[in-house]
Amino acid sequence: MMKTTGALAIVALVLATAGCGDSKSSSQQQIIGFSVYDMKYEFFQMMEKGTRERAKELGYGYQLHDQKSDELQMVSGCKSLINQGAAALIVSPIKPDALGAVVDAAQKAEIPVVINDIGGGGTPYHAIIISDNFGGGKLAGQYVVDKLGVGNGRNVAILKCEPSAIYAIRRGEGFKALMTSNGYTVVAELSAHSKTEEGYAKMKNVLAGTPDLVAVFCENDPMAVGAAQAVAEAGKTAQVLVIGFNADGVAIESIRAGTMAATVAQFPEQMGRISAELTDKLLKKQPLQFDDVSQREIFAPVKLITQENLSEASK
Amino acid sequence: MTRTTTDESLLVAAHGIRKSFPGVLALDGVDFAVRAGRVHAVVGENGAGKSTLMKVLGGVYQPDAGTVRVSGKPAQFRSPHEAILAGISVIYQELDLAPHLTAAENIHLGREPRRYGVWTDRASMARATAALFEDMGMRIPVDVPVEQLALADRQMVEIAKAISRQSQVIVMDEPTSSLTEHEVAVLYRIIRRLREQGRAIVYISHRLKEIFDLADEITVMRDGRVVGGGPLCDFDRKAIVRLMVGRDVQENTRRTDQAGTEVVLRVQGLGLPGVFADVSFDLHAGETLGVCGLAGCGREELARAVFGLCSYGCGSVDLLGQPLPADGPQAAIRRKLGFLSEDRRSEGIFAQMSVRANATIMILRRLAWRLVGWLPAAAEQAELTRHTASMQIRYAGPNQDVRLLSGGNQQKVLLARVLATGCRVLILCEPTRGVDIGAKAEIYALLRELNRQGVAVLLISSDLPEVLEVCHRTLVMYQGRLTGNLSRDAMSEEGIMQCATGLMGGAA
Amino acid sequence: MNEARFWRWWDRYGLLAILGVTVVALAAGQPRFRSWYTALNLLSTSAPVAIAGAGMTLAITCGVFDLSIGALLALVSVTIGVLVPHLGLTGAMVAGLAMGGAAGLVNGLIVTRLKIQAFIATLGTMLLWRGLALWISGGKDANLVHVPAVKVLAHWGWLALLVAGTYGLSALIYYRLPLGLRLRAVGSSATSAWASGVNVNAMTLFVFAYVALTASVAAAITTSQLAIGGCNLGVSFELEAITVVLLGGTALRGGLGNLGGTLLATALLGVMRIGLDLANVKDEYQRLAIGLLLLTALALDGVRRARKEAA
Amino acid sequence: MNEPRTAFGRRVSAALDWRERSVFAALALLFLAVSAANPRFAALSNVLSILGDSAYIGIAAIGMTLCIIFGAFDLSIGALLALLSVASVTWAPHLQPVVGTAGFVIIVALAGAGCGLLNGALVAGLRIPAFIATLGMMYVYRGAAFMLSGGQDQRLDSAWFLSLANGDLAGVPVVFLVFVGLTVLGTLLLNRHPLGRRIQAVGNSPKAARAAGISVSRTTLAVFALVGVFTAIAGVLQASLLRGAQPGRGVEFELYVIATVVLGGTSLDGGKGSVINTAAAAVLLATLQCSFSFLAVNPYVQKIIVGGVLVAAFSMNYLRGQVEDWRKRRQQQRKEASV
Repeated sequence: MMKTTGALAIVALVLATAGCGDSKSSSQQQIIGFSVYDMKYEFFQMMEKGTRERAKELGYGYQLHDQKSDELQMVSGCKSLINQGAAALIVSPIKPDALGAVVDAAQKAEIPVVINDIGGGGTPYHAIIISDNFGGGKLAGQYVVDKLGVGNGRNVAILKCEPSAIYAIRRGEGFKALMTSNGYTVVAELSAHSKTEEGYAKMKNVLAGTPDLVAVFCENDPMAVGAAQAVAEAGKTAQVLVIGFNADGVAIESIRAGTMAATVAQFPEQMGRISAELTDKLLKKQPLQFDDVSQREIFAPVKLITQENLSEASK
Repeated sequence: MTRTTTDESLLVAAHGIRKSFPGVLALDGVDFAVRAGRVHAVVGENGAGKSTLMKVLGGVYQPDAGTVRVSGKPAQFRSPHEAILAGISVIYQELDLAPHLTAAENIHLGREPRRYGVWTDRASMARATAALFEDMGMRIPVDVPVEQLALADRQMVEIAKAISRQSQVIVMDEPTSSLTEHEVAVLYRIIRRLREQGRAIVYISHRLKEIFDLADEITVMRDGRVVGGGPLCDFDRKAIVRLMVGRDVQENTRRTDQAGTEVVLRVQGLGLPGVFADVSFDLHAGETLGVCGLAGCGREELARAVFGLCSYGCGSVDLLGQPLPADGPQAAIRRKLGFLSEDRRSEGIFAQMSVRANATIMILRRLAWRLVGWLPAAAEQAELTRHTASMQIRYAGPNQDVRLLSGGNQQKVLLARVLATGCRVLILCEPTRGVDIGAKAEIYALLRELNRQGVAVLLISSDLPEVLEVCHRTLVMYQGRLTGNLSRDAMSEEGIMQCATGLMGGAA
Repeated sequence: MNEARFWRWWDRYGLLAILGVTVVALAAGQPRFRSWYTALNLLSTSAPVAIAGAGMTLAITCGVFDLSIGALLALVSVTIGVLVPHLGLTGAMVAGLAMGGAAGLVNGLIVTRLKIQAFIATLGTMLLWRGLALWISGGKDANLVHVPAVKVLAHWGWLALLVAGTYGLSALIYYRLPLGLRLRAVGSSATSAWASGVNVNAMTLFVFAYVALTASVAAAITTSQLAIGGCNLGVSFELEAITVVLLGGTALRGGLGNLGGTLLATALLGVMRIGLDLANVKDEYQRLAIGLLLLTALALDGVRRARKEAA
Repeated sequence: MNEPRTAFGRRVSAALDWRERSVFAALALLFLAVSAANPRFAALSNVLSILGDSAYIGIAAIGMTLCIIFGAFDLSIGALLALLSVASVTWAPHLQPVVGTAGFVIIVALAGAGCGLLNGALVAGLRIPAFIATLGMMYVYRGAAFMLSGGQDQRLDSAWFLSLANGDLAGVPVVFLVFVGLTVLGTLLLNRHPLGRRIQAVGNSPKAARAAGISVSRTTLAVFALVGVFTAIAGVLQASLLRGAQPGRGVEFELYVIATVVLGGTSLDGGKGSVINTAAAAVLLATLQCSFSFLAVNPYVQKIIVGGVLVAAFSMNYLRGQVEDWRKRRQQQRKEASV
C-alpha cells in the first residue's frame, strides 16, 4: 500500500532535493542563525538582507528562519536554528516577552544571542540593537510642529498597530507626548491592525469625525499608505500631514508623489549589518561598546524622511 | 409468460432484465411491455421487485443484463434525465422534491419556460402550474416552498410534475399511499384522461380495488420474476391474490406451542391523526403477534409510536402493567421494551463501527467499570460470543466494519444488540427484509426460542409466509385501521391479503 | 400580532428594522454621523465585502463554502500591480479578473473531480493563493500612486455602479435565470436536481468561478482605492463575507439564498463600525459589539427554527 | 490474512495494519528525506524540539477529532484558546497559591469545558448548525479575550508556570509527554469508553443512535465540552511556553487544527476516525515546518508547499477510502463464497 503515501513521499523528496543546494555550507565555517519577525513586511526583508550580506562578508555561514508573525514559530524556529548547530543566534522577535525560552536554550548551547529591534523582554541577551521607537514618535511630532507651528488646540489623530505589537505602542506614545506638550489635541486613536485597507477605512471615519484634522501619525507605513489615499480622496492632502514609520519602499514612493508628508526611517539594512558585526565580535570574544551599558543597548539611528531628503532614505 | 409482441403500439418493451444487489437477486429475467393508451397494473408482495423494475425503466439503476426498447429502438438510460428525455417519467414512492423550492419551481426544474429564450418566465410558470392543478381539480398554493405543504399535496405535486412532462409512459409507484378519498378520485380522473390521450400508465399498487377500477392489463410479480399477467378481464381477485402469494403452498410448519396468558403490552385506542386511528390490542408473554398490511397502512408508524420514536395523538400504552409515558425511546428501553427499525441502513447499523461495537452499544453502562467507565475488551467480547454462538453470526473479526457484512449477518448483530438489554417485549419491523433464506430460518428459530423464554414479540412484516410460520396471532391493517385479527387457525395468506386490500372485515 | 405573523414579518423586515434603529441611535448620539460623508464612507469601506458577499450568497445557496477568496484578493491585487506597466491599468484589471475566475475554476475542479468537501479544499487553496501572492510580488507591495487614473474605481460613482451591477447581475441570475433556480435546487437537494436533469458538477463549477470573480472585482476596487498591488491584503476577508451572508439570513443548508439580507447585513456592519470609530471606541469593545450582534441573530434564528418545528 | 488467535494478537495486527497508518509512513519518509539532505535534522535535540512543537496544535486536534467524528465542526477554538490563555495568566497569581499547579490547570480545563458547554447548548438546545454557532461564538470569545486583557498582552514568568511547558523529564519535553498521554487518553475515550462509542454512533447515524436509546443532545454537550477542555490545556501550555498570553493569539488556529485532523485520515462526514492518526499528522506538520528552515526553503514557497500537501492529502483520503472499500468488499465476497 505504499501507493497511498505516494503523493506525500514525492513532495518530501522534491523538498529535500530542492533545498539541499545552499544548505551545504562548508562544514568548518561557523553558522549564524537569524530568526526574523515576518518576511512579508519590507522592513524585515531589508533587515534580513543586511544581516545576510554582512555575515557572509565576515566569512560566516548563514541560516534564516521566518517566524511568520507567530510567537510559537519564533520559539520552535530558534530552537531548530540552535539544533542546526548555529554558532550564534540573531532574533528580531515578534513577542519579546516569549524570548525567555529561546535565550535559555541558547545559554544551554553556550551560544551568544543578539536581539535586533522590537525588544529584549528583560531576558539575559548579549546585546540588543534597538531603534528609538519613542524618539521616532517624537521626531514625527516635531516635524508637525516645525511645519504648522504651535498647536493651540488643533486636532491630530493616531492610527495604531494591533494591540499586541508592543514596540509600535511606544511610537504612538512618543508622538502623543510631543503633540500634547505643544498644544495639539489627539482627537482619535484607532487601531488599524497594520493593514493598508483598514488604514484607509479608519482614516475616512476619522476625517468624517474631525474634518479640520491637521495631521495623522501611523505607527507603520502600510497603514500610512492607506490613510494617505483616504486623505487624497477627501482632497485634503494639503491640509492633513500624513506621517508613517519604517520608510518602506511603498511609502517612499507615496512621499515622492506627495500623498504622504513624511516617514520615520529606521535603517533595517544597517541594523542588520550592525547585528552581524556584533555577533562577529561576540564570537571572537571581543568587548562591545554599548550606548546604554546597563541594558546592553546599541541605538540604531532613526531619521525623518521627507520630500527634501528622499535620497537619504535609500539604504 | 406473456409473449413479447413487437408491433408499433408497444411504447416500452423490456426483455430478460436481471438486476442483483449484494446478497439478493432483485430481478431475475423479467419481460415487461407497455402499450399506448392502456393502464397497466403491476402487483406483488413487498420485495417482489416491482420498485426495482421501475427504477431500471426510470434510469436510476442500470440492469446487469437484458434490454429495454422504447417504441422499437433499443435504449440505454444512464440517469433519470435520459429516461425522461426518452419519454418515461417515474413517480417514486419516496418523494423526491427540492424542499426549499416552490411547487411551480419543482415542476419546471430542468425545463424552465423562457421569455425571449433567456429569462425564466416566472409568470407563465406560475400560470401553467396553476392551470395544471386546476385541471387536476386541486387547490395547492403555487408559490409556497414545498416543505411547508401537507404530505398529500406534495404527492400531488410529484404527480403533476410527471404529467407536465408530456411523457409517453408515466409510472406511478404507490401514488395513493398518503392521499385522501377526494384526492384519489382526482387521480382516477387524471389517469383516465391520460389514457384517452394515448399515453401508457404503469400503476403499482396493493389496493386491488383501485386496480380493478382503473387497469386494462395486469402483471403479477413474485421473488423477482413475472408469475402471471395479461388483460385484467381474465383475472378475478382470488386468482390475483393466489398468483401474488402462490408459492407451492407447502404446508409450512405452524406454531404448535401455546402463548402465555399474562398481558405484557396493552394498547388501547391509539391514534395519530391522518396516519392510524383507534388501534387496540393485547400482547401476551411468550407470544409473537404479527401486524400485516400493505405499504402506507400505518403499521410502522404504530410501532414507532408505541416505542416513543414518534408521538401519538390519543390512546394509552401499558407495558408490564404500568402506563408507558410517550417521552422518547430511553424511557421505553429502561422499561425493557426493544425496537428494531425496518430501515436497517439508516436507522439500524452504525456502518463504520465494528461488529463488537454495534452489538454492545446499548449495554455499555452495564459493561463499563463503575467509576472510570473503562470498557474491558474481554467483557465485550464475551457478550458478543454469547450471542454469536446462538445465532451463528459470520464475520471476519470483531473489529471488522459492520457495513461489510451480508444483510443477514447485519440483522443478527442488531438482534444481538437489542436482546443484550434483556428486553421482555421486542418490536421488530421487517426483520428479514433483504436477508438470505439461510439467515431467515436462523432468525425464525431465534424468535421461537425467545418466545419459549417468555419474551413477547410484535412482528411488523409483509412477508406473509413468515407471519404464518412465526406468529401465534395476526392483526391486519388497511388505511390506518385494524381490519383483521386472525387467530392461528384462521390465518392464511389469502385471508390476510383480503383484509390488507380492504375487501372484507376479517373475523377475530 | 400573533406568533406566526411576527416571524413572517421578521423574515422580511427584521434586519431592516435593526439597521434603522442603529442608524437613528448613532445619528442621535453622534452629530458628525448625520452627514453626506457617512454615506460615502459606508459605500467605499463596505463595497468590497458587499460585492464578494453577493458571490458568497450564491455559493452558500448552492451548498458551497469558499475560504480562499481572502487570499485570492491579494493574489489578484498583486497580479494587477505586476501587469500595470505592461498592459496599462484596464488591461491589468481585466487580466486580474480572468486570473481570479481561473482560480475559482481550479477550486471547482478540485471539489468536483477529487470529491473533497468545499470547506476543506478551499482551506488548502487559501494557503496556495497566499503563497503565490507573496512569491510573485517577492513580499513587496507595488505602489501604483504614479499610475494615471489609478484611483478611477475609488470614485463613489464607480463604486455604486459596481455594487449595484453585482447585485443586479446576481439577482438576475438568482431570480430570473433558470440557472438560479437550478443553483437553489442543487443546494436544497442534489439528488432531486440530478433526477431532474440538472448537471450538478457544472453548477458547482459555475458557483466557484462566480464567487472568485466577485472577489476579483473587490480586489480591483481595493487596489484602486489603496493605489497598491498589495500581497498582504484580504486577511480574514473570507470570514467577513461568510459572516454577512449568515447575518443576512441564508439558511446554512443552502437552497435559501437572500441577496437582500446580505446587502443589509453588510450595511449594518459598516454602519456599526463607522459609529464605533466616530465614538473612538477601543478595538476590543468593537469586536465584542459585533460578536454580540451575531450571537443575537443566531439565537433569534435558532428560536424561530425551534418554534417552526414545534408548531 | 491468517486469523491471529489471541485477542492481543488481533489488536497488534490491527495497529500495524499498514493501510490505517499511512500518515506514519509519510512521516517516516519525510524525516528520512530531510535527514538525508541535512544530517543535523536527525539530531536527537532537534527531534525532541519537533515533538515538543507538535504538542500545541496536536492537543487541540485531539478534541477536534472527537468533534469531527461526531459529525460537527468547532470554529471557535482559536478565539477560545486566546480567551483561556489570557484568563489563565490573569487568574494564576490568585489561584495557584490556593490550589497548587495541578489544581490551577484543572480549573482552567473546567473553564474550557464551560465554554464548550455553551457551544453545545447553542447546537443542541437552539438547534443551530454547529458551523454557524461556533462561527458566532468565535467573535464573542475573541471580544471577551480582548476585554479581559484590555487589549494588552499579559505577562507571567513565575517559575511554577514556566515549568508547565519548559520542563523536561530525562530530556524529553514534558509538553510532548502530556501530548502522548492525552493521545492515549483520547484513544481510550473514543474506543474504550461509553461516551466515545456514543460519539461514533451519532456520527454514523443520529437516527440509529436515537433508536438505540442514545441521548443525542447530551452527547452533543459532552463532545463540545471535551473540545473546550483540550483547547484549554493547549492554551495553558502555550501561555506557559510564551511566558504570557496574547488576546490576538490563535487567528486561523482552528483551520490548521481541522486540516491536521483531516490529514490524519478522519473523514469530514463523521463516524470514523482515529486520534492516533491525528497525533501523527500533527507531528508530520511540525516536521514539515521545521524542515523548511533546515532546507532554507524560500518563506513564500513554504506556504505554497503546505497548501499543496494539504490538498493532495485530502484527496488521498477519498482515493484511499475507495480502494479500501473495493478490496474489503472483494475479500468479503470471497469469504462468503467459500463458506
